[in-house]
Amino acid sequence: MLKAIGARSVDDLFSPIPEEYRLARDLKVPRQMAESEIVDWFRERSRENGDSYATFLGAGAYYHYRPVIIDSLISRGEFLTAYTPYQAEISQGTLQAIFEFQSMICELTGMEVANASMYDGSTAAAEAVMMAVRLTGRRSVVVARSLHPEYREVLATYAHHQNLPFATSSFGDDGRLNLNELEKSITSDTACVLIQSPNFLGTIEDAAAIAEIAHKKGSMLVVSIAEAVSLGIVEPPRQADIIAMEAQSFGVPLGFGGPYCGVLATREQFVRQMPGRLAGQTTDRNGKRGFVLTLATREQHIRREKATSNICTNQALVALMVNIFMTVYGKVGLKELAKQNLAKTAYAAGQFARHTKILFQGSPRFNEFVVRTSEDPAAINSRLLGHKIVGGLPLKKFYPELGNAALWCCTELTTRSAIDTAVGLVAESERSVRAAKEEVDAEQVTR
Amino acid sequence: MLKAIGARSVDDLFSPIPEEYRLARDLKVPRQMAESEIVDWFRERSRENGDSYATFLGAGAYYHYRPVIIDSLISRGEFLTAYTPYQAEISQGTLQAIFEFQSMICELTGMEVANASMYDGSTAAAEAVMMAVRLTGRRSVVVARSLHPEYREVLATYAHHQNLPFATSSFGDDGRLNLNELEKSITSDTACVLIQSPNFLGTIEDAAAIAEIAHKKGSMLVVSIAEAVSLGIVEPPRQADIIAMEAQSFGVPLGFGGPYCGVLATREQFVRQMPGRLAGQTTDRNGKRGFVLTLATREQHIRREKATSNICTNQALVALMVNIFMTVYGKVGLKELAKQNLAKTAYAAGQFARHTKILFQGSPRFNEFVVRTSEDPAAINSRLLGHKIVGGLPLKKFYPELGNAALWCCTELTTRSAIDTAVGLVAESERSVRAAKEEVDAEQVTR
Amino acid sequence: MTRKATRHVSQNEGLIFEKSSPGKAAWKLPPLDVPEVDASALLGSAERRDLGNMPEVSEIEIIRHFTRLSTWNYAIDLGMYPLGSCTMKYNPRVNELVVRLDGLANGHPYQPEPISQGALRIIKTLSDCLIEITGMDAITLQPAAGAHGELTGLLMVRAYHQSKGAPRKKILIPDSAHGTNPATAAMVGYAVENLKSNSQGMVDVAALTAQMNEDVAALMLTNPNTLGVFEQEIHKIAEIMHAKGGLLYMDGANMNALVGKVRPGDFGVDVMHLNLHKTFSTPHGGGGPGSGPVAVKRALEPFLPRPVVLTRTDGTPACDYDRPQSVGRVRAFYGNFGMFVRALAYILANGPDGLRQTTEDAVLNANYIRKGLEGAYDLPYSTPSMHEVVFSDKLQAKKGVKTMDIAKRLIDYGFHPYTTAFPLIVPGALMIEPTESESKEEMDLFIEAMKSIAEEVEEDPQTVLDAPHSTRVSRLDETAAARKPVLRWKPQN
Amino acid sequence: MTRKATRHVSQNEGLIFEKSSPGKAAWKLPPLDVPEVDASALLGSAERRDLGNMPEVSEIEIIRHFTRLSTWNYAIDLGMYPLGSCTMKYNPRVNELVVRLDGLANGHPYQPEPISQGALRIIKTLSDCLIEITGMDAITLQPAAGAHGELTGLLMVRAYHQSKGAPRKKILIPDSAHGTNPATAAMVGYAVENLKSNSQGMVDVAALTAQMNEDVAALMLTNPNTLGVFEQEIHKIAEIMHAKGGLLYMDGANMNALVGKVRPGDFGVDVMHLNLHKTFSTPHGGGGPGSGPVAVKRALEPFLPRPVVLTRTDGTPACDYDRPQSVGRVRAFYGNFGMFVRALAYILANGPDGLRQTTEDAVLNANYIRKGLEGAYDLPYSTPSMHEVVFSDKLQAKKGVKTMDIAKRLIDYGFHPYTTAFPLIVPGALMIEPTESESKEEMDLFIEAMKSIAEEVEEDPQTVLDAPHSTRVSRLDETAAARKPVLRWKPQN
Ligand SMILES: Cc1ncc(COP(=O)(O)O)c(C=O)c1O
Ligand SMILES: Cc1ncc(COP(=O)(O)O)c(C=O)c1O
Repeated sequence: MLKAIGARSVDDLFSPIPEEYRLARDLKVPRQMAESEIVDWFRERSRENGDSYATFLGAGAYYHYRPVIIDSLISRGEFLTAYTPYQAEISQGTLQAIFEFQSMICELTGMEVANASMYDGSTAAAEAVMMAVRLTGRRSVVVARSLHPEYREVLATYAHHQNLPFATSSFGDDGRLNLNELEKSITSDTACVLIQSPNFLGTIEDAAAIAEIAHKKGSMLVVSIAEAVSLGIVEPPRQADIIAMEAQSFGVPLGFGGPYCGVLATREQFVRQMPGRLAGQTTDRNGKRGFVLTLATREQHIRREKATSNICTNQALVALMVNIFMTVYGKVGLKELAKQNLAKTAYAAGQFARHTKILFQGSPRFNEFVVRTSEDPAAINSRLLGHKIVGGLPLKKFYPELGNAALWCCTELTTRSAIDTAVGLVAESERSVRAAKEEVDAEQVTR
Repeated sequence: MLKAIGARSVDDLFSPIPEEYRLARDLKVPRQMAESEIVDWFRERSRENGDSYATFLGAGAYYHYRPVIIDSLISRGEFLTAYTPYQAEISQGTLQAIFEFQSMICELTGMEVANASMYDGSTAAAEAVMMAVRLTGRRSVVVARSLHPEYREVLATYAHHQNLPFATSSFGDDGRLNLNELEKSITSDTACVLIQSPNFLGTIEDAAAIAEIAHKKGSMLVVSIAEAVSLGIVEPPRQADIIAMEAQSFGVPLGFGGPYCGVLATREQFVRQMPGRLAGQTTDRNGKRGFVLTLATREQHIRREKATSNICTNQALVALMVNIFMTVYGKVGLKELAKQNLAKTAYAAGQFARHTKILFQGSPRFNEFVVRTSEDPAAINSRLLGHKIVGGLPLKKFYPELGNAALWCCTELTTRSAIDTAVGLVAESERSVRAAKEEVDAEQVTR
Repeated sequence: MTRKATRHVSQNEGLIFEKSSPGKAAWKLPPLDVPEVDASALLGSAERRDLGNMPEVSEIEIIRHFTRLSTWNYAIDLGMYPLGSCTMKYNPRVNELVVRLDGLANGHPYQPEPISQGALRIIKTLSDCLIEITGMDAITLQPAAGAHGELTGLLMVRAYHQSKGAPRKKILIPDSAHGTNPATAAMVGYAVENLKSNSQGMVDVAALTAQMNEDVAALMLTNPNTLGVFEQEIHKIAEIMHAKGGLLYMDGANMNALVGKVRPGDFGVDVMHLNLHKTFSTPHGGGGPGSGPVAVKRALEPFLPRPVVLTRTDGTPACDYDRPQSVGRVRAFYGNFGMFVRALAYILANGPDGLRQTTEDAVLNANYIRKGLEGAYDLPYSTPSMHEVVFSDKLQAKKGVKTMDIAKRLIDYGFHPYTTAFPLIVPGALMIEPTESESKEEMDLFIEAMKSIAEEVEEDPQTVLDAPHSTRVSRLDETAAARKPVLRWKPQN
Repeated sequence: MTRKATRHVSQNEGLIFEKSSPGKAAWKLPPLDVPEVDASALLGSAERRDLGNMPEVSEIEIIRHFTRLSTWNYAIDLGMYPLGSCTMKYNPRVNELVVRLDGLANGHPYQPEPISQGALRIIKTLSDCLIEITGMDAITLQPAAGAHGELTGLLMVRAYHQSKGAPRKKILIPDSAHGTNPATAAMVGYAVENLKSNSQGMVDVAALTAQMNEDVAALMLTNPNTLGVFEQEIHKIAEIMHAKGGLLYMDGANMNALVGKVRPGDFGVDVMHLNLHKTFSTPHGGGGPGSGPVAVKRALEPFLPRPVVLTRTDGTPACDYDRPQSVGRVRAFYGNFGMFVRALAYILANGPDGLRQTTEDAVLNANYIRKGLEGAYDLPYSTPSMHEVVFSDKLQAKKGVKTMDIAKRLIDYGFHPYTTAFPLIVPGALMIEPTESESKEEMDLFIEAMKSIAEEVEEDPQTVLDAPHSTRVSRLDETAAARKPVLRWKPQN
């Protein structure tokens, strides 16, 4: 081949690079490994990574069962190793799948249009806010404090550099957004109110009431949904203007936090301000139905600095996982699945309540709840770890005002025996704190 | 659908079955399980099954590295869920793959034709003997005692009911077939001599010499090859008339003994007596190259009781694994792979030899060798098990005359540290036996 | 032409040897952790120096090679695969997952029993399930496929008779039987005697009575038979056999019509095989592997191949080698264990209700197709169908169109053809088995296609005779292939 | 017509909604081990009662649905995919295996650090490798794709300038840049100023000198640029930027031309992103997911997104959240971790020698194609090519044939087209990147196809204008799709 090109050596081909920058040594990366060594190396890492623990963690990343056919299907090279379907005639598989994905997301969220995916739930929420800013021409945001704290951080990053002021709206004793406070914080420059439901504390918000308040003030309502399985049994926020979802719960592995699948859904009238790819139906020259990427004038490759977003590569293959998951469970299965989550959670919350305090009892919840213990939950968790159980997420870091609180999550995969073990250890913790306290009290009495 | 058929109920459709036989109860099988439960159930079984032990077992089932792409490719539904390629126009994928498989087996064995697969090495050997019987018109067999004992059992089963007498030919101190004895045992009614090389004890036979003896007496030579990887560095028995292989070593999981991949290879002149499917090259109506199953007049679906065998379903998908493995390693890789096996085995045998006796030292071997210890190897093995190591196969059951012997196998996956641990334990065993003996001796002296 | 299929661009691909060139490689070995060795010194004249024309290609070339090849195949995953007698049902993907779990995939057949409990329990559980499903008393899972099961079964028949004095001489086999039945009988040293079917396509009981005598070791019966017809006089048949000391062997290829509804053990069968790759959903894989367990009544139990897996008094499973009357081994190790895992996963996924439902759906589907095609194609036997239906090409043959032509045309309509090769009692057979896996939608498309072809035969038979038209190769010359066999690639020079 | 492809039968398939009917199901849940609950009682008005038109289908229908759909796609696994700027290289299958290992696939991002050591070590090892490969000082793996990396990088640029007093106002971007560059600048609140290329397709250094001033925060440069040309005056460019306190941002989309041969950190780059889904072999998956790590020089390190993974004194990896100058988070959790695993597996499979070889092969292949097509297609810039080559349709446009027409015709020849959408400085661009994965054989077929099309344009342009001819759908009407968007299925009634 060198001869065909007319080069003497491969180094000739690199002559455009100024000599002084060319690397004259080997890169200092690990030596070349055989496939068997690579597998062994990662097996070792896998073992170091809490293989085979039962988990009560949720908080934006949910452990649900993943039907086997998801990986069987997405592993087909025709899906796995294809690029973005710009050449429609040899990409109809991907395109029809996206179209179905968009359609199902619409069915589930009650929205009219949905895009092909965003990076994740956090960036989807931030992009939704930017979209509301463009749609309303207003330049500030009210954000629920019960929105996932990391989503809030991401929004802050995006907003800060765009000089987008944002106010935080707090939650009440029932875990729901404080509506009075909310109403007051919305100004004539508020582009949108951004809430999460079920929110980070597991509570289902009254989206209708919030929408009414927001709309009354000419502001939009953006709802973030981080636990997609809730849509099987929880009424979607149909009154929202934009829904920013994290669809990880639908068949996407926890995978230490990614890749996940963000999605935006909205009303038809807002579609031209929605970022992200869209598949649309059309016909070929013989009138046969087919699908193409469409409304590209929203996108960076056409509009450059005037695009709705800079997003290009999205989460296509993960969206395909989500798609297959939704197809597997479908109309009936999703409801039954959600119901099992509800039942497990109700049982767990009930058991915990016998020994300690469950916060935000007043409102409906889906599969997460906050337990307040006398002892630091981190300490309880490290004892649970010995039982190969990962306890609920300590909230001190995010909500110091809640004290010794932790966010527990149950899904259809949580076994009763894991719940009972966890409850047992929490109960023990409570007993020993109480005993210690009584001892102190007793001492004080004797003194 | 019932209405379309004109039946009132599904039970109507079962009315041809006499009422008294119809089952009026549920089958007593476990209740229907969800997919997640099935996975859990088998995970449990997997854990009970020696997950993550290092192994020194070979003896007809070898632990080699399986390149990842094997499973990626055979998992494609187009291969996995296709039937036998009788409809050639929509089965060219399977057919071309078989044709390539046959071709590569010929390259490796030095034979002229190979079939699409047999059940396994043991049945392939038995079928090869039947084939020799048909080809020679003779009706007895001489079988090497160093043929895999279970292969011998299978042959005995097949032969017994066909009244096919069979003599066993023993091995000498060098582990090779005793040629004098062999020569004497071949009669004018001997259809074939059946040997294995490398044989069950790990020794490579002198196939050329054996072929000469057999051919001189008008008998055929059938060679069983159970360790396919040996073909990378060990000269194939080109003088054989039929080679009956077990190709498991080529990318097929150990899988507790199956499914594996038998293959028959022979000379062109014998092909019409060879059982099993064959893919052949042909052309379509436009002269385009294509492949079809051919020479079907050998087979049961055409010839019925006059067929060469009753085989129908074979091991196609496993043959595809073997095919991919051969393609991955190819001309250079197979040799290098075999060399690593050789090196590991030489090292291990050398280490063992420092502490105990290696039998059959005189002859070349590939990746197995027999270690004789003072203590019962089963006892040593149970100590090894505590180190998560499975020791060599105790041979007492198959070759009681060898005493405390065990068959050890090393492949490219055997680590030096596993070898050193095993050698260490064997050395310890030898020492303690010696010490005990010395104690006894000493006691006897003192008395 | 059809709503089912169209044409699309398809990659060509040469033989792997044609893609090979020196220096390309798809393998890499870890560094050796022991000293290198000199192969010549170790092996002497046994050293191999050359690997002939083995290919040298890169990993992406291998991926593309086999991916491209795969796209030339039809498969269950692509559509209905109505091969009669083959039971091309859905192959659940969870089965492929569980069989690859480390402890099962890497289990060595000779590893010590204490660390083989998982595998043995799978074998035992599956055995128990299959015994319950068949209504038999004992079972071996050793045989590698249906035909191998037949061999095993007849070996046991032979051993049984031998134990009573003599092995007897003949096996009776209906003329509708699959080719493996007579081929097996011959392998076991029995003469085959044909048994005529009656006008309903069933065993002619009178003929059986006449042919049955003390020379007959067994009758090999497929039930439902290969016409998809249940042998209604099965009990009489069993009685006739037993009265003369003969045994009733059932070819269980068609168990998909019976599971959960009726048990062969209850209607007089003495020995039978199952095809896990048919009834129990293990994938056909382009021709195999399969698994052919053989279930027997108590009288035949002593003759089961060695070893038999049984439960110890402490509840753990173990292998019993001490079987003095055993016919011996029919295969090394335990059989096609990977298929056991899949079959058991299938049984667990179904449970008692699912298994029954499956059978009902399979029979319902066959009857739906029968109804849909009646009139368009000749139905040689009007006896009720179970899980499959057999038509003939009688109507089309008048135009010179044979079952194979119709089959080839069906390819253009996006379907895999039905079985054409047998049963021999139906000249020009179209043997159609939809299985329970097919939806009404897919079957309606099939019926539509078959009817459309019947019309084409009337209006334009040549189109059918020249089919397929939509495939990457047109009809291939099988005669030339057999006349001058080219069975391997060789370098051109 | 071509040796590369032909046509073959292809299954049709409706929308999943069109296959749905009540009662079909592909799911099964285990029995509940806790008491059932009354959803209405628990949820009240928040209870959802109806899931609309969500489909109901069986498992085999789902397998067939997506299998059929998949067969309508082109993919790297099927053949050369020469999309310029996209680096469609082979996606190793071992990467797909290791990412699915239980401990990695099921690791929760919030699980306690002691049981997260495996994942953190992967992050740390990959970070170290990428720092070494780029020659930079620090890195974040949080961004989810290239564009997200650009955003992160420019946020850091902004924070850097802010820390010096003011964020500045503008970003300079060459006219050859990818659309994400200006779009990103806008998102971060910067004005975009276009930078003209010179006649060689490189940055016009004189123009840069003229345009550079204290209002410019950074220059966003792709190197090699989107013509596949290495910016030979890169050092001068960096100096000009630095002299005025500006930063040099490098879009690392084309790192496949540089890895192991030259390091951006060595030639003056201050901040850059990588695309793991290009250079480091993670699969494109039909459009994503990707991963866009951002590497920076020491001066920018304080501004890295939170958290940063570092090594504790005891050698264990840990997360550092205490980053007061951080731009904040750009994504929840750690980023697209699954892509990290794959990218690291790729690096381990290559090692230092493999990485260098890969780059050399990529550049060699691009030059081979360039040589092969020179003459047949117009080469607007004759500057030496690195990993890709950009032709124009100038010669063909005379016959009314545009780059997109040639692209569509290439489909009939069995190839995926090259990139047509940019660079904007080449009207009618044909941007071709073969990557190192392609064999000479495949490239020869590509060259043959492209030359054959060039001939067709001369002799029969209509054939090219009407292409593709071999696909299951002909050219689709994108204008109609955008005019009256149908973006979801709705029930007909
Ligand atoms: C009726 C019948 N019997 C026996 C067999 C042989 O079974 P196997 O192919 O598993 O050996 C078949 C297979 O097609 C069959 O249909
Ligand atoms: C030069 C260049 N820059 C940036 C991008 C955007 O990267 P991503 O798609 O990963 O967001 C691309 C992607 O095609 C590109 O080619």
